[in-house]
Amino acid sequence: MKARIHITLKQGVLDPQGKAIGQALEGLGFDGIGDVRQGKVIDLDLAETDEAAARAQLAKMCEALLANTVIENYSIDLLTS
Amino acid sequence: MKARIHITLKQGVLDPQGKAIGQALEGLGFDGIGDVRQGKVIDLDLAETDEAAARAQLAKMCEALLANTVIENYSIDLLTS
Amino acid sequence: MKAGVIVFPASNCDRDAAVTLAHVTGQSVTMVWHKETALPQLDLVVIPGGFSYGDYLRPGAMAARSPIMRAVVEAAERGVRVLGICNGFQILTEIGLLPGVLMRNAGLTFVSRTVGLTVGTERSPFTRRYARGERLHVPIAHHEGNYLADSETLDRLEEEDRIAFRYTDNPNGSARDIAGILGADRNVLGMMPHPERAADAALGSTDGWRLFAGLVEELQ
Amino acid sequence: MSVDADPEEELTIVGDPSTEKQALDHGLSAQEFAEILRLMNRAPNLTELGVFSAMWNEHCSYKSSKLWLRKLPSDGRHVICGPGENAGVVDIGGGLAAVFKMESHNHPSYIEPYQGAATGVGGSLRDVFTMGARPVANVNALRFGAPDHEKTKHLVSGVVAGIGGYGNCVGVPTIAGEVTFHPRYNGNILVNAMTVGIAPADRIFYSAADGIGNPVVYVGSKTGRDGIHGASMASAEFDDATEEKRPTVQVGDPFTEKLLIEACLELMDEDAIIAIQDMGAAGLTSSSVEMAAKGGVGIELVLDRVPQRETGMTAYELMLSESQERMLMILRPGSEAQAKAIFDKWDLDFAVIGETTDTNHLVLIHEDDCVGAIPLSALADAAPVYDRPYEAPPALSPIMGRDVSEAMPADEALRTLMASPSLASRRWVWEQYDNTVMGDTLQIPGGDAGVVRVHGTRKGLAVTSDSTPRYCAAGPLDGGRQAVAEAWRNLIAVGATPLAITNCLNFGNPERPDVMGQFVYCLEGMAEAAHALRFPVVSGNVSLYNETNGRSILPTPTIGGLGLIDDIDLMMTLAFKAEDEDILLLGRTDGHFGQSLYLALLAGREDGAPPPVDLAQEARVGHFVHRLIRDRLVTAVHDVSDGGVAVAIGEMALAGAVGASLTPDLETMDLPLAALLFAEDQARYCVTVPAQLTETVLAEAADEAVPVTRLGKTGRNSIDIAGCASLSLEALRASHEDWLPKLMSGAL
Ligand SMILES: Nc1ncnc2c1ncn2[C@@H]1O[C@H](COP(=O)(O)OP(=O)(O)O)[C@@H](O)[C@H]1O
Ligand SMILES: [Mg+2]
Repeated sequence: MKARIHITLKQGVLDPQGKAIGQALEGLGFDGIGDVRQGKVIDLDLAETDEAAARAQLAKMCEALLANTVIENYSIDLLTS
Repeated sequence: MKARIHITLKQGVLDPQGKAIGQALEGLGFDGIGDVRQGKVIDLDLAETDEAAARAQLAKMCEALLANTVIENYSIDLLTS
Repeated sequence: MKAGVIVFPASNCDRDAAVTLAHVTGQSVTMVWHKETALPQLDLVVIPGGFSYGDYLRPGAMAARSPIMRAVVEAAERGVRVLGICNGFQILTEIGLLPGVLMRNAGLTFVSRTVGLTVGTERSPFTRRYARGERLHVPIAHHEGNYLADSETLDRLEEEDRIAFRYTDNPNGSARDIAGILGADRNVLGMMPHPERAADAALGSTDGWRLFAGLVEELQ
Repeated sequence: MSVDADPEEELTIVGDPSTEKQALDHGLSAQEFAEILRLMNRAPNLTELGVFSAMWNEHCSYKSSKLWLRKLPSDGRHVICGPGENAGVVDIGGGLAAVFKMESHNHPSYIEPYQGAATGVGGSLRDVFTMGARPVANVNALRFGAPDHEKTKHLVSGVVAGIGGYGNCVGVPTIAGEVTFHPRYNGNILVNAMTVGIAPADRIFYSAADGIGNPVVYVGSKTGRDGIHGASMASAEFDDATEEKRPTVQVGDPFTEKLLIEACLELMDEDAIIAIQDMGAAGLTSSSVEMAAKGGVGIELVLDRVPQRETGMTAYELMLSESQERMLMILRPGSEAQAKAIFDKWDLDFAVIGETTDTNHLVLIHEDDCVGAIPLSALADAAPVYDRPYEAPPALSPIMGRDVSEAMPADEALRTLMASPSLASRRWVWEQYDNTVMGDTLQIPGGDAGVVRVHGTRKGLAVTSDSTPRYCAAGPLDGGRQAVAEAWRNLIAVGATPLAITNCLNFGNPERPDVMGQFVYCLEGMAEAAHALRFPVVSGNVSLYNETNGRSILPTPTIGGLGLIDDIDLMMTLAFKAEDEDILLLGRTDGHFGQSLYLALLAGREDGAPPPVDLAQEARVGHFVHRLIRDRLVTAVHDVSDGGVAVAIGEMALAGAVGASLTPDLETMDLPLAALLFAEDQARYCVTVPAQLTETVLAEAADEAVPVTRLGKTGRNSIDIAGCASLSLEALRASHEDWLPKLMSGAL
């Protein structure tokens, strides 16, 4: 099974990269840009075929390693192909 | 309008960060993990309200700054709320 | 020789480059602010090391799009010598003056150490004072120095004798041990090692000095 | 204090009075709340209570430590500014001053190692450039739990990446530090970051406001809801529930910091700034209160004018936010436009948010209401000071050479020690730090002290950080002395004149008499050593409540030492330089094994009294070594510390890629071989001397009553010990270098 995990900074947590990207885009002449936030996306292949089990396993991975939930949120999408 | 852009390494481009994540997960005892790839996700607020125009603007941003198309692909999602 | 150093927000080797250039040329060095749109009359433009724009998004990505870089590209096309060191090399690849990209180091960590280099070619204004195959010791300090290009590009660089420096003990995973490459017209050099940190006997190595001295000589 | 303009009488202060319960929730005690009621003559509203809690918090008020900090000597010939400002300042001649400071960022680094450590570096940098100095060197002292503890690897990699990520980006070389592993840090790591800067000696900027009606200016990043309880968190004990509470940790923005450094230094070249202060713990509260209180003026802030990153922020949040990369300044009236132009150029926020007043009050305006008015004397001078009860630490007996049986052959012991978590090479750490940016680094990590040239001169600044926590735990008095003495010794060893120290006092819960005893005795030891060695303490920081589930860390007073090398040609290094030179041990060896690494690693014993520190002897031997370096009589110098003489020789040999043959005359010394090689007696140095100069050195040592032991000669590719054991440098180097990379790659 293929999975996609998004790890994004929690609301209210400063995102220096997002801020710099927003400014750079404005500098390049793009108009009407509001808030910009940058996060990570992680694509994985899993041997697990059961959806619920896969979801549980991915959540564990996020808690244990992929995200620091003090400042980050994570979300899990399963791409059943 | 809110948009989400994914920037991922092109297939065939080595992704040592993804690989390290995979190894770390295995080290933590997670089984059955195949390929792991890491990319960026950028969330933006746009003033533009027309979908096609927004899409065109975002593609321009990706080409102009957000992605290095020598090694990276980008994809654009519009989140109409 | 009249040399200039471009200053981006969070460039941090701009002063180091200027100090070395002032020593070697015996002339004052012009610091050029990134918001400028034109360059003064210069024989050498240095794009210094550092973390322009914090290395946010990708190292060099935002600096490559700043106003002054258009002028730098034009100058390079006119034959002015352009030297990109570390972040400067990243900027030169981002803007397309040099082929390829600099990826995250293979070991994933920042690497700061003095490395061994071999001189790949003496055929350039930057390397004319070195002998091909000569060994040098020069510091590196970077997180994204892992040079990557497709194999045709790498072959072409080799065929055209454009690999200026190679690592003797590859510290970052760079393809074919590449530490620095020349542009097609040989007047643009991008390199990850810092020759300006190896141009003062008190600091350990003077192997970088001849890079600058060669440029001065060539113009005399 | 003037009472003629009491704003409380003219203004209506909005907001409900706060309750004792709210005060307790803010970490104040019931007595402290009662005292606030008395000082205010009314109950503070919530914003005012927040301001009090921040100012009276351990972190800002030093309420448990103040009494004892006064014991540390802070005067000296070179001292321009001692404790009490953002950083200490010492004269380094030639019209220049060195400005330096150490900061702790322990709790945040445990919760979010990358950002916690990164923002720690940011904080220590700001303390230094606030005073007008360009930062030129960073140092970091790190204490982690046991290497095999489940969290250790994650914490090490995050902290080191964070320190590098911040310091490398701002372009300040990291040139020294230390890393300790010990199970007592399992649940509470320590991250202490030090910065050294250089400023014109006659142009130091201070934080005391001056004048009435002068603009109060905010510059840097915008304010968000970052770490609103940060200052309270830094002083609250951890428990397992903390991990669930998930307090916000701030994210550092080194890019903005770099711009802020450049913009502030540019403005400092103009005559525009009256006073300046970074916004550290308790942000706008502590910066505005401290500036006003020090200057004896009032201050009024219009909080709506504070640049804000988020919408709907309350006065309480604006006052207590700990967003990073912000500064507060009092400008000369009329210089606002000039100042703003500089901050605009660097794309930084600039806002006039208030002015100095003659009310002697902190007055806060938000949305046209007065949301706070507190007499400044109540916030600063009236903050509580506690004389906490303490217990004298138990006296342990020394363990001497004859009490210790040889655990294994000397060569094997040396190899084991140098491959151990305590002594293995830290290269994996320091290679993640840019050591050579700024083009003035003369000694990168790996020697006794880092050295940078003072830009454009022939002078050098040497820096080191030292503490031996296991000594401090076993004997706080000698431990305190030893930490200062080792820092002093490390500076001597590179040819520097030790000038002054900064420090981070990391201890457990001061409300426990045994912990308070450790604190009091360590400080006493530090004070004695600082006096005896003329090594005044000019800045520092206290971090208490470092404990988890009631178990405190090892007492860890980290000493950051600064020294001056007058002529960089006289800088010394520890590497063996040539073959066939004589190796001498300077200083007396009695064979003290208490708390030694030899006992801990090879005999599994962490016991006994730490080695005593004889400060007169320390000074005598150190001054002698200093003279030998000046007279060019020695070619390599290394102080003897953890692991003893054998380890010192091993490090010198590896650094120079030249071996040694040790042939000491043990009979005359009346010492077992292991005691000479591995005991941790203090006040000792190993030096090498070209054979033709040895008689001169021996004669001079005799004149100065400095004990000398001839250890042997340099040469070959191995360390040969007393003709019986031999260890190749190649094998030693592999063991020494491999341990940390293996730990971190999971190969152990
Ligand atoms: N975190 C660190 N950052 C930079 N350098 C470090 C760090 N930890 C250790 N080092 C360097 O490793 C060497 C050995 O450290 P240590 O054993 O503590 O030295 P010493 O015994 O002389 O105090 C020193 O040069 C020190 O500066
Ligand atoms: Mg030492």
